[in-house]
Amino acid sequence: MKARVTVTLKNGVLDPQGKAIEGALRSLGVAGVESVRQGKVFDVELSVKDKPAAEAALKNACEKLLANTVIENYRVEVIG
Amino acid sequence: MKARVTVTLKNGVLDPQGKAIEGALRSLGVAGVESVRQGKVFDVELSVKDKPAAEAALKNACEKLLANTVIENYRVEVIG
Amino acid sequence: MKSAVVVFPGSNREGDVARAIELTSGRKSEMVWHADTSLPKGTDLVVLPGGFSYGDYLRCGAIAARAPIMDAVREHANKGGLVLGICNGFQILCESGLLPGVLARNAKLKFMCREVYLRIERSDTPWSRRYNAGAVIKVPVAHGEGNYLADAETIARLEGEGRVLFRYVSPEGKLDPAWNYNGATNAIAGIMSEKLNVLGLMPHPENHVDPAVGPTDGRGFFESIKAALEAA
Amino acid sequence: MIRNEPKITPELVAQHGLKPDEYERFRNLIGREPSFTELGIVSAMWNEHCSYKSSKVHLRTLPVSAPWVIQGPGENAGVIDIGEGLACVFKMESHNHPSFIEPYQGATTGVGGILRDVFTMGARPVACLNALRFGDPSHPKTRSLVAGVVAGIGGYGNSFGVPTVGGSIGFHSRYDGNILVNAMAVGIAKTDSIFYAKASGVGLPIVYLGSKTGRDGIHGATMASAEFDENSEEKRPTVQVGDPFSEKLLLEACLEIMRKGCVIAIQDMGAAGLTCSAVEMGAKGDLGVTLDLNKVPTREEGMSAYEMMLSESQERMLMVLKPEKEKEAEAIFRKWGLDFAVVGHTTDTLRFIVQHGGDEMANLPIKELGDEAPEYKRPFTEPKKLPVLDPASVPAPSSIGDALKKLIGSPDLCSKRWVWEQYDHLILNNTVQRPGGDAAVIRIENGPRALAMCTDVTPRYCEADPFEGGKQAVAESWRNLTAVGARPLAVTDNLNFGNPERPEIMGQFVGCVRGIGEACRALDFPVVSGNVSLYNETQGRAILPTPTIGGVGIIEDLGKSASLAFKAEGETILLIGETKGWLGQSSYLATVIGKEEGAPPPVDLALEKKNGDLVRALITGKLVTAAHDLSDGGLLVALAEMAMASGIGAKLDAPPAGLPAHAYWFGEDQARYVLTATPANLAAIEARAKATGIILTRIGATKGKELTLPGEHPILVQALHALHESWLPAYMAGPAG
Ligand SMILES: Nc1ncnc2c1ncn2[C@@H]1O[C@H](COP(=O)(O)OP(=O)(O)O)[C@@H](O)[C@H]1O
Ligand SMILES: [Mg+2]
Repeated sequence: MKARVTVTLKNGVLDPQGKAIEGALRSLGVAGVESVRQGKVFDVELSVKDKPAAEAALKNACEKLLANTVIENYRVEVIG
Repeated sequence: MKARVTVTLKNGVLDPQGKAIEGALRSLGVAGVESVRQGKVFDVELSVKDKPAAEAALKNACEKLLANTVIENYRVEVIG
Repeated sequence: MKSAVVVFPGSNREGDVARAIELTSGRKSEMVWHADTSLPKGTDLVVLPGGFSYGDYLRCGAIAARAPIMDAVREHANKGGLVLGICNGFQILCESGLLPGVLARNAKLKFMCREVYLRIERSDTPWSRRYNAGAVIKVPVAHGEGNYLADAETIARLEGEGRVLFRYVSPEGKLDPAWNYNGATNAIAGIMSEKLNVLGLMPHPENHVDPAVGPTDGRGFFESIKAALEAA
Repeated sequence: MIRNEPKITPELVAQHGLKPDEYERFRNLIGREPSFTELGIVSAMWNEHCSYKSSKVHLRTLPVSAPWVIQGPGENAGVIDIGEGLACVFKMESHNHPSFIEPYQGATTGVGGILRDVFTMGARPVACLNALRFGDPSHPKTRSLVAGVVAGIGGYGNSFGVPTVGGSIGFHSRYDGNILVNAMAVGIAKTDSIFYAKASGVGLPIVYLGSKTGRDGIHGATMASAEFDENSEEKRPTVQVGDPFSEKLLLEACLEIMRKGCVIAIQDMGAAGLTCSAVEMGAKGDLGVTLDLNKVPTREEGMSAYEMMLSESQERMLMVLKPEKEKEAEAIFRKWGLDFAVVGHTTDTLRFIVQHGGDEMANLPIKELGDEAPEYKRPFTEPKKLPVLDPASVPAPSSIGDALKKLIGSPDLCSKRWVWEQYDHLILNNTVQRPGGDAAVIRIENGPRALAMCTDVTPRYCEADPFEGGKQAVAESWRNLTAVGARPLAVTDNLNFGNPERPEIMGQFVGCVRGIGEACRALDFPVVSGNVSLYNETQGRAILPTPTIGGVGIIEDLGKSASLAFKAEGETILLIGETKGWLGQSSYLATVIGKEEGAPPPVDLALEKKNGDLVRALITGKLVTAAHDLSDGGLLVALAEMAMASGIGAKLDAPPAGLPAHAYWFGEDQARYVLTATPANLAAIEARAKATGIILTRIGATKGKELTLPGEHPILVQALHALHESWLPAYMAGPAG
């Protein structure tokens, strides 16, 4: 099965990289950008056969490693 | 408007990060993970009012900065 | 003084710190492999050295923080043993929960190797007894992600409990954004655990200990640790 | 039976960069039509990058030996004896084309490749350097190329854990479409455990180690040998991604199995990966090689033999192991988390056989693949000599001070701190002289001995007079090493030129190589390794001829070395060498007047040797307090650099009568150094100079916080410093492009 995990910064956590990208976009003349926050995606291939098992494995992966839950949220999406 | 830009590695491009994460998940005993490829997301707030304008601005941002089109693909999704 | 330096795949300053310890204490350190599950018997000091453990892929220090040896390190810390994390080691300590907060990308987003000035906030710790409180030392940094961040509550607690040991300052010892190169909250360069026995810092005192190579402001740091262990 | 699909057509041959006569040569050699895989193999082996077909005849003229040379050109890196049972292993290599297409990854893989060359020979890398050339700062691409390349060099070296301690960086519109990224690595090994590519023993397993093979950089080597055209930015997927983490593991694993005595032969997979490495191992050992590609660890599905043979995936090695040690070696590699697979064996047939999926995909004579590669004596034209400029004919500046400010704040002469602060230059705790001086100095083990190293070339000189320019690049490198008190030992070179099929370009190449050869012979400074990068041109516009020289020298006692900073006030400033005020092709002419004209300064090699030997003797005799060689910008720029490094100023005497002031202060006459000395040592120094017939002049004294020149407003050192430091950060803060 294929799945996508998205990890984003919690609200209120500073994101210097996002800020810098914002500034860079502005100086490149890309109009209309108010704010940018950067996160990560993980495209995962799983050997498990059903959706609940995949979701459970990925939740486990997020809690154990993929996200730093002090500052990050995660979302798991099994694509099929 | 809010939008999400997802930047992922092109097929076949080596992903050292994904490879290391794969190995770590395996040694943490997270079962069933076959492969991991890492990408980025950018959550963007835009001051433009309509969807086509937002899409155009973000495509421009990707080509100029957010994605390294030599090795990465990008996808723009305007959420509303 | 018996020190153990933990080597993760991708660590690269383990030799520098072991050399600094030997130069200042006369004692060799033992190198401990990340896949081991126990520390050498009688270890007083555990060092998590600088480098790019696991390539710093995912998040700096994240994968190393979950390595098999880390349970033993945690146990050592819980018993009050000294644990020192330098640079990547600091990142690993934060990722493992032994210290609060995170080390984000430098404000200017670039890797930076240069000398910085650090103010030593207190001298009554195992890490700083050979310095006077308020003293300013010059040591190098070499990192891309050393911008210390934590929520307001955590920062207030760290400050309130006197757990900030090092701050980036001007050569005169003044707080000044121009000298806080990585943009760290409150110019924090190093923090300690509640019992002061776990220290994480971004700069590399181990690279300023040898008069044959350069300045020696970092010697006092290692001499402090030695003195603390001898006194214990 | 060889599988023969697709059919070889003239178009396919051309796409592989083979000329029709080269293809004929190959067909005759094997006596039949080649298979597709074989065509791929020969295109990789016979392209310019791997075969040196245009340069070989000229490279043979370079001096490559000296009593201290253990291994000259021809192996992964050069090896010199540095005494006490240790050897220095070093080489420089270009990654120009990939870095233009993808600056970050191009630069990382360049650094990764050169590090691999060094540790393949059994050395632990101790330092990296780099020589970079970019287009005009105003060119829309320049800023992002600089940002990407510098971040990439740092990104790899910092993570790998080797200090990047020196180099050079310059800008010129002639690099607008072809930047140069030359990376140099220096390592230390024991003289009795150096490893080579040459296999020995029949029937021994050939082992593949490191990362898995993907479709990276297929035809990378061919790309490195092809002129750019407008579409070249679309050849994108051929760039490789570097993985410094894996390389660090590969380093530790390789050194460990070498220590344990497991290795018979070792070769890294660089350009044209498995093909070049396997052929070289066999050919050097007079052995055949059979590979079974089914055993090759791959990270992508369905890779063909052709793709596997041409893949340039990084962080891979090929080895012949002692059979009885194979298990031990495998365990070490597994411990480091690396792939380990027996992919073939040596034979006594002298054939290079590639099997895949039960089919034979290639069966070629192994020695001929290298030995019978085409070799060209390409026609060349002698460059026209340019007139010698009369210093008096070169306009004077509004003021000497303003000209100095313009020079030290210019792209070429400004401080490169913005660059080297992104490199970890302190790791390993042996960096005695950091970036910013004449040569970097790296302590050997626990001292007191040290290695000095630098990279140099003045492309403007090479363009104006390739022969003198080639000499000058070597002389400047020798001088930089001398200025820190080192005894220069040997060089590596990286010869970057345009299209050798054009006689004028070939003329530049031939001239520079002759100049380098002559200088290396005269200075006893042999070439032990190097790299040639040709076809650096876009739409018929070539780069400036840029033969980068990487020099290495030895300091026997760090207590007897020198740095360029003024040490104290009240010391006498001495100038060694003769000042005629040579302004042709000078930085003054280019930067202040805006012209690149005239003949470049000639290099008198006998004088270089004499003057340098005296400087070194004065340094090791502890008679001088600071030393700096003179190069771009001449005397006043050198003095300003010494002042800025220390914050101490100087009061300088008037120029000698008969010489225009700007020619005195900014002339680029060669074989010169500035020294400082305490008054107590002056007599001894002057006596030594006199005894050897060397021109030595007292030109002023260190004093205060300003540079004071007769008839000029005093120039605050702090103000100079601010200007010197500001250009690059300000430029890089400009809009991304
Ligand atoms: N790309 C670079 N990487 C590292 N160091 C550099 C780089 N460019 C310049 N430097 C350092 O800046 C200093 C001045 O460079 P350069 O003008 O080329 O010196 P020199 O004239 O003595 O050859 C040297 O110490 C050099 O090592
Ligand atoms: Mg110099």
